[in-house]
Amino acid sequence: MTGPRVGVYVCHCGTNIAGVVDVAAVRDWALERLGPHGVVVARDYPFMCSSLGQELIEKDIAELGLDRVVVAACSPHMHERTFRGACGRAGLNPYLCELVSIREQVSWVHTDRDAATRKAEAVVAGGVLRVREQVPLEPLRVPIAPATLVIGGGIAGISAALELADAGYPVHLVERQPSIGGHMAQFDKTFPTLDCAACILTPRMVDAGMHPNITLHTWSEVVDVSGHVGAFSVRILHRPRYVDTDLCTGCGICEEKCPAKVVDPVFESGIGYRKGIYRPFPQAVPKYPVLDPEHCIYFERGTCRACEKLCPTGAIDFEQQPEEVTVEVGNIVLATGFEPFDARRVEAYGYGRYPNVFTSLEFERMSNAAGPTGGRIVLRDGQTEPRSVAIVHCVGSRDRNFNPYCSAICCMQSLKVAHLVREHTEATVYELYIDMRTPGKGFDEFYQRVQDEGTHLIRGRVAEITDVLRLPDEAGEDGRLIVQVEDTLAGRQRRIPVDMVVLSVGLEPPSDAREMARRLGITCSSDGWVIERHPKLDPVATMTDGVFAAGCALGPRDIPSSVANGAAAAARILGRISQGELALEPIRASVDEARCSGCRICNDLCPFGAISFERGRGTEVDPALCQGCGVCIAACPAGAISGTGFSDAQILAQIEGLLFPGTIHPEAGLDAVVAGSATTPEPEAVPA
Amino acid sequence: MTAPARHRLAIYWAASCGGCDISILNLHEAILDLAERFEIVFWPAAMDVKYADVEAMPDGWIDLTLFSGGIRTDENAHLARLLRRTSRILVAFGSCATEGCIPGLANLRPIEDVVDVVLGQPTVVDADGTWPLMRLSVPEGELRLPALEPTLRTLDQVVAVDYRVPGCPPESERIAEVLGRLGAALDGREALPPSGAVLGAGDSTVCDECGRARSPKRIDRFARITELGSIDPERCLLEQGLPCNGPATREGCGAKCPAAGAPCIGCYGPAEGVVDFGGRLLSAFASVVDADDPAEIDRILDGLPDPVGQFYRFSLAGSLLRGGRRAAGPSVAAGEPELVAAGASLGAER
Amino acid sequence: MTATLPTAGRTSPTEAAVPFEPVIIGFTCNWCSYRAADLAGTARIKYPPNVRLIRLMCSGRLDPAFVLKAFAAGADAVVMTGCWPEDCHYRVQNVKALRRFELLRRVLTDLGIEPARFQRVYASAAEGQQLADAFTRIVADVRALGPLDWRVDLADPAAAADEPVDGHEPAGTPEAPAPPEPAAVTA
Amino acid sequence: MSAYLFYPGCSLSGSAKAYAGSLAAILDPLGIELREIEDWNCCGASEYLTLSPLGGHALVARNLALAQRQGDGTRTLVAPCSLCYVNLAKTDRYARDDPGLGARLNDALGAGGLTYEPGSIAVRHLLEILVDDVGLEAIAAHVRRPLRGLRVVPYLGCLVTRPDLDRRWTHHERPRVFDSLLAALGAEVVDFPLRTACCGGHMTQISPDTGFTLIRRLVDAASRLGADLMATVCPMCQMNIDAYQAEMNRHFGSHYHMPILFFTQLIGLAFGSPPEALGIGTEIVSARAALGRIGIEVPAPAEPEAAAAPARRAKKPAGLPMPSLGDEDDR
Repeated sequence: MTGPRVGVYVCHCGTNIAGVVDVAAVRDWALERLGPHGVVVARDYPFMCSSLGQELIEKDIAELGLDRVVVAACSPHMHERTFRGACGRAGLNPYLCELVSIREQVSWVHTDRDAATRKAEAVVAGGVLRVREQVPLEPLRVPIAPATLVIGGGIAGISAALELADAGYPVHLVERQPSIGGHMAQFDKTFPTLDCAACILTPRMVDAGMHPNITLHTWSEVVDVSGHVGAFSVRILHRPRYVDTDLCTGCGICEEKCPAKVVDPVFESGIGYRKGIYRPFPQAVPKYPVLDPEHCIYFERGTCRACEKLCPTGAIDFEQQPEEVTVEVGNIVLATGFEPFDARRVEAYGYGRYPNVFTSLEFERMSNAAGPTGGRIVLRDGQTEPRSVAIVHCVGSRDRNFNPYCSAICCMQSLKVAHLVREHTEATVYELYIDMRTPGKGFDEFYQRVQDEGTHLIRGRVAEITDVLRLPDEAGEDGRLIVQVEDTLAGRQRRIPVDMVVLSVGLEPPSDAREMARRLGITCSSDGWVIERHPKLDPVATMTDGVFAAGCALGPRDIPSSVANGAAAAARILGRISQGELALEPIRASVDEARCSGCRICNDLCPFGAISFERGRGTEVDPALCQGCGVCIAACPAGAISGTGFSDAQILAQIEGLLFPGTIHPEAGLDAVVAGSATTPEPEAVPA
Repeated sequence: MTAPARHRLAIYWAASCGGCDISILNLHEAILDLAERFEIVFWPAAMDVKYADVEAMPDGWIDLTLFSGGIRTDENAHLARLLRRTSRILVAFGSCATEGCIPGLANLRPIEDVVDVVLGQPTVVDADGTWPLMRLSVPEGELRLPALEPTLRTLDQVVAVDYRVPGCPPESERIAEVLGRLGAALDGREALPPSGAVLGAGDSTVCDECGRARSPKRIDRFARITELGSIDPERCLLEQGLPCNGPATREGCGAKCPAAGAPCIGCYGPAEGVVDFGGRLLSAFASVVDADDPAEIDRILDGLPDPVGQFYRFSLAGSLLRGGRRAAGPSVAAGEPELVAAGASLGAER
Repeated sequence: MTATLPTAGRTSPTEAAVPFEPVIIGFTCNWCSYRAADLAGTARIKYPPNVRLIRLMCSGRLDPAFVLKAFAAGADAVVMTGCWPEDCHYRVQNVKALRRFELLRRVLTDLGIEPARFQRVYASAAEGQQLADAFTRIVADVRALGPLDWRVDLADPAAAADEPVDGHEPAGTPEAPAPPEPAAVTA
Repeated sequence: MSAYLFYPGCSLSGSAKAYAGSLAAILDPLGIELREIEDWNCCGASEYLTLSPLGGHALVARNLALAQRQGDGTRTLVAPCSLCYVNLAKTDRYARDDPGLGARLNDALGAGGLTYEPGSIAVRHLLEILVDDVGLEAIAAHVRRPLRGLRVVPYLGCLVTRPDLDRRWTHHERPRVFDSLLAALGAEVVDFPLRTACCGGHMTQISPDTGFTLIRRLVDAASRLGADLMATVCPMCQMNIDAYQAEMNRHFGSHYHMPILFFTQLIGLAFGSPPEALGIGTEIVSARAALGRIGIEVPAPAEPEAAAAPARRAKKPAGLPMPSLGDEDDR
């Protein structure tokens, strides 16, 4: 009679594991105590993931006839593939290899050497007992649809879409605003080169708009995503534009003649106006305007229809209804970007109360030649040029009251603001910063340049912006904004009277980011940014296969990074589409027909619709739809549903292993009680 | 070799109500076939054979033993070991022997509490506080009452068991089927069933035999049968709010209870391969509770006032935990040294 | 004879001077809490070594039998961890886990297992610190409760039997499941 | 009638007698019953906790323990003084967060036969009771003599919204709810940027120049905004601005005259109580002229009138659109 032959390999990971866990002890323990459970060889090695480490396993499989392998090293999310690959090369079914974590879950989180070693032994025992119950598996192969969905038409989304489309594959680009372009379209200059944002962005927008492989869905929302990698089905809602795009030529007469003028909180950041029917900006792609029914005189009062009367092609259609389309795609790129931090939340800075406190986005529009002031830097009165300007960094960022993270782009943006103020006005400029973060190509040189231009750099977190005088006779304060700050380099409090304050607001995830993440089955950090599959090695993939992310959806980043992300996501997808099919982890549920009684407990439990029931035929799980969560397995009262990769037998065995005699406390006690027990109590190192 | 005309059969009852024996008698005329095919060498419920006679039997002398009842006393344990030694095939027969059944519910409490309820608080007038006399010397020698063990164990927790026949009691027609099959195997006409097999029942659950119509499950309340105005004769009882254990209970009884409008109480034990009947059933029930927020879930679960009774009525002693915590610790009986046998409880005997 | 009841006079002879270190089995979700545990490691956040983790694909995979098994095999407590409600990788499956948790907890309570021995913790993939904090708290809770002492050798009923079974030839066909004695030691 | 445990604190029988008197006058109409903790002691003011944390917390914990023992069917303890409120809340919170501290405090309390279970008493400021439990609508319903035309500065001081140990406030720098309360009385509420700014605390004793500078900042800002008087919820703030205003004027050679009243006094006035029953007239910087302007006669010795308030601010000129502030009622 032969049982499984298991090899155990304990990795030192340099000192990462061996510094805390006594790896030799774990090795010896495994051979001695787990020998009766099939362990025929146990080794330790400095770096199991090295080619030499892998060869060790391959050699043992060949020479010792191993048919199960347990590697005790790092997290399976790190190297499971590596070791499965090694087993595969040696002719062992890769799924008969179990990687158990004694690094992330033992050596890196514990300090007591004895206790950590004991736990590592238990973890190894869990792996050995579990892998004994594992059966050979084959990856599932599914076809992959060639089209890709890109959500978000900012620079990251546009970049991803163009890369995919240029390679010859169809793309659906969804944007909720009337035009693609995103925040970049609002900017005047880009740091540190001071290129004109529009000059570099609009050609890409036009390319995307004209590309035969790109279908634009602007003024639209993704309302539902179902299916799985290779075969997602996506419902997109087209909100009514009230403009027939087949007829509209984009001439702009409607916008010109529309009598309704409203503050534009989106594109103009609330500092300028738009019409009731409008294109957010002249270079908008697509060129068609949208009619905003909330600010349309006809929709409000029932009369007007000026646009309709004056449209030369009769393109205005007040009867237009929302429309839903469904597209089938193989992969998804999430590029939903950011929203600026709401500066009103920092009450001490008085945004919303003091007219001459602006946000950096307001400033972007103000300095933009196409913006509401035609590029003039003026106070809220629309006339007066400021004689002094304070730029406050880290508004809403690096602040435990708001967002703990650094918004990454604001230091450079603030320096750009300082430069633009100096360029356009005679004003004295103060930069009030905590730390100056300029770690990009040409960034620090730009910082130097702004210093040389005479900007006053004051290191200190601004406490307050006020118009209240501390002393009535204090010079120069009356009628101005006073910036109260501790100048940490000079070591004193300062009150700096200025005419204008620009708040460098941080970046936040869009308010509906979590909802979108849920729709896609991906996870966000507590801050709301999408979590990468691996922050360093897989920075544009998400936890859900087939869903990628790019740009600020992943966290604050600048334009070059967003463009690179978009291209990287596209490259990942192109690699898969070109294969034609995908190999998926074979973690699936299946029903044993003989044991299913048709009780129908499971029928409503699958959110992916993988479970079907037909009288006479019984219950079935569709492996193409099954995502492997295992809810139905645990729910089946007859035990008729089983799951590959995470079977009851495997998990029960692992529990037993994790509580292996000798690794838990009551062992000594219980053995003492049971007279004549065959087991000799292990001399136990009790964790401190 | 020639097959003996009649195989030797023993039928024993340990901690059992005798219902299993009655179910055998309920074979009616078929009992004559039994008598024809088997020579009954030991059946305390029906005939007089002394333990000494059994003790004198050679190893494996009995061809087949049907052992009903759980192991409650040292006498039960002794007979279990004795019959294991003397039997070729030992069958755990009925719910008590396979999973503890109703007597197993005593494992919720320490045995001292059980003794106190039975003897300390008698339901008859007992002014003197009568207590069993554990030993009595008579001219023929010393008489001794069996001592209680700290917990009730199933047969396979004490000795190795070849086959299990579930049911409280096993249905007579299924008994006939089991005896027929094992008889044929003993004759050499058929192969023995695989070791450890469950006989006299199917692999699926009661729902397979139940004629009621079923829909996808969503439970918004659990009710007692008395709380329902009327019961739809066609529709699944669980869907009507009755906590019916049928979905998790092994098929074999013919779904008699649900057919009569009473929810299945689970006497046939878990389906094939299920590790813990109660855990599995509670998982199934909870999975289809139609609520997402904890307060509402709580409200619905309040409809199951005695979850342990619901899920472990028959299977507690045979479950993963084998009983409640107060009965679980290592026990050294105090007070009456002989009434309760010293020794560990639950799984301590390793 | 007086009716002195055989009262429970149980004392554990194990009440030795060894400080009690609970062992806790934690079930994790592959997408959130397992990654949170990885993150705790990567960030070198410390928590007591008493918690041993099992990875499931979803907390909805958690079969109550796993919890019962853990207690029976010697765990002092069990922690079910998973995605925050609304944040389930499988959309809504953690809710099924929640329903089972609530019912299983009632059963365990009736079996005499304190609620603190079966807890649930939410942790997103980013919440390594929160997960470590929760483990630290739970270890302290359980340490205060003391050992559960519920080791039952269930995997192997034959091994629990008090009669050596090796001598007994099992009835039945040879291809039948072998008696669950530890597999033969090879080479 | 809602009953609360009540910790008056020392000021209410000293410098803030007017607070105590006016509070007593409005309890009935508001449907509030305050049950004073028997044998309460000093809260330690601002010094003791800094000098001796354990001693300071023990001193406060005795009051919490007394409140817990007294019970009276409620677990809410109301403090009218902002400093008392923060000290009581702080000890409870710290003892909750640090069981070690809780145990040490109970050791100390044990000596006096007392015990306190952290978290068993909810400490709240009087203002919170009025706006949360009584509610602005109920207060407005009792107004008989609206304070129409009276320009009032809502001055909360630093401690009511900070550190906000139990996270009951959403806006800590610029809360609006005190404005809403004064508006419910009919007063014209000045948008006061310094509503949670420092009154100087004990600085007048330690560093008079600093203390007077802080007092002057408040009084000057209130005067510039054309306020008739300031309203406060804190005895310390009231004392600094009222009792030290003259000294501050001497220090700077200035001539401010900015009366400050407790909010309970203004509520009482609006409810129609006679000014003298509310302790009005006992303030040092007289509110007589200010109240006289809206027709409330305060029978008290006349005081030389201060210069008229400066002209009100001019309207903002039109220009670029302003962001809206939103949620004005949100606290």
